[in-house]
Amino acid sequence: MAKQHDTPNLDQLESGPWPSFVTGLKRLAERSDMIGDVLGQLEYSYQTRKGYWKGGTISVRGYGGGIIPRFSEVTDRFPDAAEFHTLRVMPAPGMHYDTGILRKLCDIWDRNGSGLLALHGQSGDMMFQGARSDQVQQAFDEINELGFDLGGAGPSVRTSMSCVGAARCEHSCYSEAVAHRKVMNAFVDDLHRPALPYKFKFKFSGCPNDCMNSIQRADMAVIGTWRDDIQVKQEEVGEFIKAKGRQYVIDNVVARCPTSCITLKDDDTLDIDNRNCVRCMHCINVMTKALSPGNDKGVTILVGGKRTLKIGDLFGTVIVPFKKLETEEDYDSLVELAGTIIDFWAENGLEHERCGEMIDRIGLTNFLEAIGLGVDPAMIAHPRTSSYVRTDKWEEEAEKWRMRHAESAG
Amino acid sequence: MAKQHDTPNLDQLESGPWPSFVTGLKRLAERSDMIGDVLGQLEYSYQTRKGYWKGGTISVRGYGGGIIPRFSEVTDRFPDAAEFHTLRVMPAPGMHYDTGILRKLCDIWDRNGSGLLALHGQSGDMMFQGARSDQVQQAFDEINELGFDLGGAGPSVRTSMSCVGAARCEHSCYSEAVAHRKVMNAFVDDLHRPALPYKFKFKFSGCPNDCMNSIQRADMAVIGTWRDDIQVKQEEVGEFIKAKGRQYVIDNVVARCPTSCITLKDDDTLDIDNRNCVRCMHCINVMTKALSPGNDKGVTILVGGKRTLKIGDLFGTVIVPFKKLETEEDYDSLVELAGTIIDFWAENGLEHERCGEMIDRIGLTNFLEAIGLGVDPAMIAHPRTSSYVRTDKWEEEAEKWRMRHAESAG
Amino acid sequence: MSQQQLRQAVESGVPDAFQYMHPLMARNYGQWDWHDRPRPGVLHHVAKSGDQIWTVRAGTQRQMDTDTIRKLCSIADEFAEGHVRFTIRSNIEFMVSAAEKVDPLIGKLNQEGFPVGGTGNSMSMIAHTQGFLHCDIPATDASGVVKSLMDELYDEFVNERMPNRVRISTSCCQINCGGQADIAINVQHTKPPKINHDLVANVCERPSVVARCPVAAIRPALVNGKPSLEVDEKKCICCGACYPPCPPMQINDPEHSKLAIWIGGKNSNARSKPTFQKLVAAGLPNNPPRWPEVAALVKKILRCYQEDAKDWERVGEWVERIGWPEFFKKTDLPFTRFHVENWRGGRNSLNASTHIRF
Amino acid sequence: MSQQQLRQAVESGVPDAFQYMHPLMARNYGQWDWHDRPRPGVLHHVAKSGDQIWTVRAGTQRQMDTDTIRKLCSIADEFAEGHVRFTIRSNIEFMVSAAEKVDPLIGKLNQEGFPVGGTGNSMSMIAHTQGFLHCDIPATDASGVVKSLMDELYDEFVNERMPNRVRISTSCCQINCGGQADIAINVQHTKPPKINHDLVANVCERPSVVARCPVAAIRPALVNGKPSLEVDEKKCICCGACYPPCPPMQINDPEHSKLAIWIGGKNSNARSKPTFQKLVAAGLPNNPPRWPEVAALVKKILRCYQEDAKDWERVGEWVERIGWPEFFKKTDLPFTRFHVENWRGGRNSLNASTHIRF
Ligand code: SRM
Ligand code: SRM
Ligand code: SRM
Ligand code: SRM
Ligand code: SF4
Ligand code: SF4
Ligand code: SF4
Ligand code: SF4
Ligand code: SF4
Ligand code: SF4
Ligand code: SF4
Ligand code: SF4
Repeated sequence: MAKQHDTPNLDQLESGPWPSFVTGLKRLAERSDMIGDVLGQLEYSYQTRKGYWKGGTISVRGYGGGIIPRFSEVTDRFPDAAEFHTLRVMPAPGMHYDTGILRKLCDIWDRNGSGLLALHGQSGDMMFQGARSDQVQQAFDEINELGFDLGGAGPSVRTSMSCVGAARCEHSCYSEAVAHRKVMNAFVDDLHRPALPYKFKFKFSGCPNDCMNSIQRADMAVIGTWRDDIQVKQEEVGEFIKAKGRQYVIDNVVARCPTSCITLKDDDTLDIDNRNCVRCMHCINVMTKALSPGNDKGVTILVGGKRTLKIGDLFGTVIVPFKKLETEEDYDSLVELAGTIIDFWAENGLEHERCGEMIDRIGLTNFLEAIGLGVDPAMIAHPRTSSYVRTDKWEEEAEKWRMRHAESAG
Repeated sequence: MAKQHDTPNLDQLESGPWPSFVTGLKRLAERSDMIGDVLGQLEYSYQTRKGYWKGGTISVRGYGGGIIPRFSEVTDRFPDAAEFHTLRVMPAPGMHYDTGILRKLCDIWDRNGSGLLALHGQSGDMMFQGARSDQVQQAFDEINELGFDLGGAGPSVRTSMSCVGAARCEHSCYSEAVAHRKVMNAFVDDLHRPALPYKFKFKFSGCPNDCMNSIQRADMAVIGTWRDDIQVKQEEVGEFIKAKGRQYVIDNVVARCPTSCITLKDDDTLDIDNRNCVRCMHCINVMTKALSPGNDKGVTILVGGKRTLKIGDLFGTVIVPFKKLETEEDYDSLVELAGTIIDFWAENGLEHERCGEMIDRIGLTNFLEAIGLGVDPAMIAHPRTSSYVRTDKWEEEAEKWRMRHAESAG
Repeated sequence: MSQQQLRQAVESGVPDAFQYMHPLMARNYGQWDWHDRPRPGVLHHVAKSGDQIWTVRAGTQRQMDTDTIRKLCSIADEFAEGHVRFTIRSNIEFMVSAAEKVDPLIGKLNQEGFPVGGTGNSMSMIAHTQGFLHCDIPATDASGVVKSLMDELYDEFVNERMPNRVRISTSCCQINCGGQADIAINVQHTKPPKINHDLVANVCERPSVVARCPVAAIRPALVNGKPSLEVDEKKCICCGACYPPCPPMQINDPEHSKLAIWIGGKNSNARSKPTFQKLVAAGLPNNPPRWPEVAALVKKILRCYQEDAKDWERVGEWVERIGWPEFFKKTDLPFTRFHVENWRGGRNSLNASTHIRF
Repeated sequence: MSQQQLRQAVESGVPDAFQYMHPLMARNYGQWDWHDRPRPGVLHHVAKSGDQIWTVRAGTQRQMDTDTIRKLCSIADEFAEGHVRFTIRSNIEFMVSAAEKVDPLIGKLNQEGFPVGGTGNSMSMIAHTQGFLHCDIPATDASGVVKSLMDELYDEFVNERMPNRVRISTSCCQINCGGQADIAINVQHTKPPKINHDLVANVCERPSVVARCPVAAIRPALVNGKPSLEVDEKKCICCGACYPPCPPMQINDPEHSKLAIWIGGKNSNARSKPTFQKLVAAGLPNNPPRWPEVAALVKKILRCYQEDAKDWERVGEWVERIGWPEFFKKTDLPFTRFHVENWRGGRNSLNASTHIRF
């Protein structure tokens, strides 16, 4: 019953120590003709060094996105690969599973698809790869019954990712899992019915190590940080020095601090000039037991990160230097901010223009003004160097700053 | 005889400890009606906060530039300020004078002008300020007889500057005075007869301290440097430590090296990882007696520096990482390079487009190719981050590099 | 269709994480104190409560058949308390509540062919994309490239012997779904798209294709009397951005779609600010099934980094310290005009100083 | 005209420096070994030959009447071996061959009203431009601004008590003949040019004016039937670049041409690479004859720098170390939208990291 093609190129990818996807595909091919022909087409791609899929439009009832449709361009050779769609399904924040739920998902997929499952896509989806058009709805329905929902595709809010964070990481500065879910679930409509200028991605990292690469890959990055002093356990500093030596601490901690604000004193204690600390995490990373983020925790929010198209890669840029994220109101205001940003971009972004590209086009300050945020020196690396600026309203703007400062002081 | 206006504003500038230009002008006004009215006009400017000069065209026989013509717009009030032109005259490199020559220049200027002399302009000219149109030629002739020549104005090669350098400074890495004169005097035609797209400035600094601000103010900056090791007199290091203490050396030398390549050893000697030294000069600046530039001296050449108009301030950018400047041939090839650059720019620059703006427009690599220089990683801070580049000719270009390296190795 | 089939989707969005979390993690949520790494592939976290958890990280092929996933589930049930999680790099993590459980778990994983590693200063799994297997625009494969490289670099996954973590990404077209990375292997097309004029009229919305081109090289045109597109081949930078919205703009080419290597991308804020990766080599052949030229160069760069960088220095930080001229010397890579940025703002990357190493 | 008057210029170019150089300098040309600064305003250089030379640096008003210059010559003849040189900052330097000659020379200079200083970690003379005295486009004066500020900052010229040298520049219009500096005081217009349409037709070459505008805000237009120009006032950034080629584009305004303060320009390569100066304050009134608002702010910034910077830190290096938020806090300056770069490449100056000081 297994559909077999000669796959001399792919066969070579079965050797070697790393787990082989080819072996898995061959196993599936024994029961799935679709995968048999997909393997054949893949081998053909290897030989001709060209791809043979084309897109199309497929979705489930009520939704516009979430499925990546694939139709083969070489059905004459590989008729059973004619349709090979992917369902993008959002896992729980932090990609936690128990084996029960994983097995149930596998069962559904064996019944209603190819049995090929990618864990996970670069945006964080479970990717159920290989459904015919007539399988898609049923597969979705069963997955949905388990409490999972489709992720994003097309010009929509996209699937989000959050780091393991508070679940296991001592660096975590907020509840990534809660923020992730609260924010995303406030935008299910924008997620399922693509109607935005282009994609919009949230990513949540618990601390500036940014294990989710959010600065470069998220339209809105929420990154944990703190405002007060690094917590130092001086006894543990002593222990660390006993184990590793002073020189190790000097070379790997003191000398590596980007603002040179940490020093090792003669009595083997660490001294940190916290006003100068930029919360880079490095010293904490090295001395996990002795040092920890401060107690007054919260998040920094950056917008506009993305990859290459069309004006070149963009980093996110700070728009909220610090925000507490503890109470319901805190979460609500985070959702509100995200909504304001998406709304403004939805109205002002050009077709296929990411939020960061729009900001680049209209200018950060106009964007901030539009979404109702005041400027702050924490948003810049340094003030302008170009004198080409019109400063008619200098006094007015200066007054805004003074007012905001009087408020926050008062 | 003295022409007097009330100058209540200017009078206030006669008090205070700094030498007052007003006092000087008033002194001149006693014998020069022109200066009398210029003072009046200046006071008027102070009162109305507006300037009242306009330009025009004046030159000396055979030349097109070198004079900045000024005609008053308020001759009704200040008729004797009607004409107030400036002769730009190039001093010797390093702005050396003996009192004899200075006095002669003063005498000429008292006879043929206002007696107001600015030493020096920001481009390095002696500025003889205040000649009527009918005085200009005679003043020039007499100055020229003394061996001085007009500097630049208009779209031409401009007056150059070189630091005191080898004449008094131990950091000097080449003969600034000689290079300055050789280069400039190869372009007298381009200096005196404005026919270039815009101005072109050379500046010569003997070392990376760049006392001539050449990186930001010269279309072509010639800056001394060295290729071998910093010269260290360890005895003097010892003396320095004796005088200032170890901590001083650690805080002010070791900790300030931009590449952390200098260390103080336990035996009070300094150790420099010269391959990592970027010739920033700092350690040498601090320890003038113990440290000096290496012996294998030469220059780094940067092009394209300038101020604001029209695309914003530009730094010069390295186009020749290192060049010896010792033999006649070395100087000749420097002049030749300058000529090639000016010729290419003269043909390809737009009207009022500085060389650096042209490079920004056409791209550094096209410029380098046009003037016959190969690319080198020393010309960049880091390689490209944008994938928007067409690399058809990769192998060909790689081959160029390999050939150049085989040559320089062989 | 029956009523039952017309089920309405429950727009449940993202599920709650706590229901699937290992109970020890849920119990100590937000209360972790410190961690260390007892051996490569194993993390040991201690909570303020005194609770401890050991995590064993194993590599997977990401694109898995359900049997492989079930096998992982069985391992989890037998050796690891029935919970797993996945990392951003498609590694699977098993959490156990006692140190003694670690070794048997590792033994089992290895026996079943799952490498344990990817933690700390190792080279973790390569960020994986779709390629020939599923995408509609790839110039090369993803799964095969990843498998080949991970085979070659296996030892760097199971050991922690790099100066700091090494993150590699690949992207199978110039859209670059793979992220910025310490080392990125990206497609670089070298010829303008060949236009299949017969198809343009039918499948492409011309204005939106025109709008996609970053250098405005595309014009609407009439070809053989039919509406089509025209590319100014001198302007075209061969980025392939026109291909996704208009497949008749055939950019992929077995010969001329090359691979390029970029280094020094960094996402974390540790020590230095995040940085974009920089081009170091291009023109590498797209050579399935094992892309030997790419693998050789990646290994060479890694070797230089390993030998020369200081502890905690990421690839980009290392090169910043030694200087780019030295990098090209050490790796013996040619430096060409293509290395010099000519995209917008490019002048910021020129050397506007005399800081030079000789 | 007589034959004699029709003298042909001798295109002698730059004269030879050695003829005017102090003989000790000429003799030891290129052979200097080290130097120190015995006191503010005095440099002591020692040649490899053992020869020594003392340099006394004095401030001048730059725009001097010949009598002042002759006075300086007399001082040089009587106290300083008949040679002088000038620095890039219009200071005069007297060189003497013996230590004993230094004090009398200083005494004489002080007596004649020339301050001795400007060396080492002092604040040297301000880079001087033309202003109302001679230029055709100034919005403010130069000589007066310089004189006022040097009066205020006199003590910083004659003492060496700054962390490192301080270089100040002023520019009397937005063309900025004054260079990049530790502190720069520049004109910043705030209203688009008012066009004197009657004059445009006669005096301006319209295409070249149009071409000068950095934001393409100028269009040729017919006004009252005569060829003139039109400015798109929404686009115009009030840079004044159109004014020099076309004086009817009246940009200068007693009220709306304001002053702005920029800090952190650095030309030297010492330690850090050269940097451009950054805007810190604008909207300051153009207030002759002594510009008190400007002087007060410059002093405030200098005071903060003096108190807080480490030895050898230039103004810009100091701020980089403490961070810009701290700078605005310390100086109590408002931070506004205008501080955020919006010129080309501006995104390079945004904070693309979580590196923040709280
Ligand atoms: C599946 C996935 C790669 C993977 O194997 O993991 C993927 C695959 C595709 N990406 Fe992606 N992108 C995937 C994550 C990313 C990421 C990473 C991320 O999200 O963190 C990026 C970079 C971050 C960003 O958003 O900029 C990314 C940047 C792009 C872009 C360029 C966007 C840009 O503004 O530059 C495109 C092009 C577009 O959208 O027009 C694109 C488009 C595509 C398309 C839809 C190509 C197309 O137009 O048909 C690919 C579908 C492949 C397929 O057949 O399934 N993909 N793509 C990832 C999504 C899986 C998931 O849902 O979990
Ligand atoms: C006199 C002087 C200022 C001073 O008092 O020292 C000066 C004065 C003028 N400069 Fe300048 N510049 C002077 C040095 C500079 C410098 C500094 C330098 O050379 O190192 C610069 C910055 C460096 C540079 O070249 O970019 C400078 C950048 C400009 C510019 C802008 C050039 C640009 O590309 O951005 C202009 C505008 C222009 O040329 O169109 C300009 C134009 C002018 C004009 C000619 C204005 C005009 O269009 O009428 C001024 C004539 C004033 C007058 O009445 O004498 N001046 N100008 C300096 C020349 C004296 C001398 O010959 O020694
Ligand atoms: C599990 C994971 C998060 C998740 O929810 O999936 C994770 C988990 C941890 N990261 Fe991470 N990081 C994870 C991806 C990342 C990424 C993203 C990536 O790999 O693409 C980054 C950014 C990389 C970059 O800059 O491009 C990242 C940058 C860091 C850093 C900063 C390293 C640096 O010096 O630049 C640390 C700090 C450290 O190593 O001590 C860190 C530290 C950690 C710690 C030690 C945090 C903790 O205390 O638990 C965790 C164990 C790390 C280890 O492997 O030894 N994590 N970490 C991700 C594992 C990926 C994998 O399977 O390899
Ligand atoms: C005389 C002069 C050159 C000339 O031919 O005119 C000169 C002379 C010296 N400079 Fe300079 N510099 C002179 C203008 C400059 C400038 C340009 C400027 O002032 O606009 C700079 C660049 C400033 C900038 O970065 O914007 C300059 C940056 C330096 C530096 C680097 C300082 C730093 O740390 O950034 C040094 C090194 C040092 O201070 O030891 C230096 C060092 C020196 C030394 C010590 C060199 C030596 O061994 O003789 C000379 C005495 C300096 C002193 O004043 O203590 N010189 N020096 C200039 C005096 C100007 C004045 O009257 O104030
Ligand atoms: S981003 Fe920070 S909090 Fe989250 S897993 Fe990484 S190190 Fe932990
Ligand atoms: S977190 Fe970073 S900046 Fe702060 S003290 Fe530690 S190493 Fe320094
Ligand atoms: S640039 Fe260098 S050589 Fe020239 S005077 Fe300054 S310190 Fe001396
Ligand atoms: S010259 Fe600069 S880079 Fe070189 S050793 Fe001295 S301080 Fe370091
Ligand atoms: S990088 Fe390109 S080819 Fe690869 S998955 Fe992303 S869009 Fe498809
Ligand atoms: S490949 Fe890129 S540059 Fe060329 S036409 Fe297409 S979109 Fe434009
Ligand atoms: S800055 Fe402007 S006003 Fe002042 S001298 Fe230069 S061109 Fe003239
Ligand atoms: S002031 Fe500047 S921006 Fe405005 S019209 Fe004139 S040149 Fe253009």
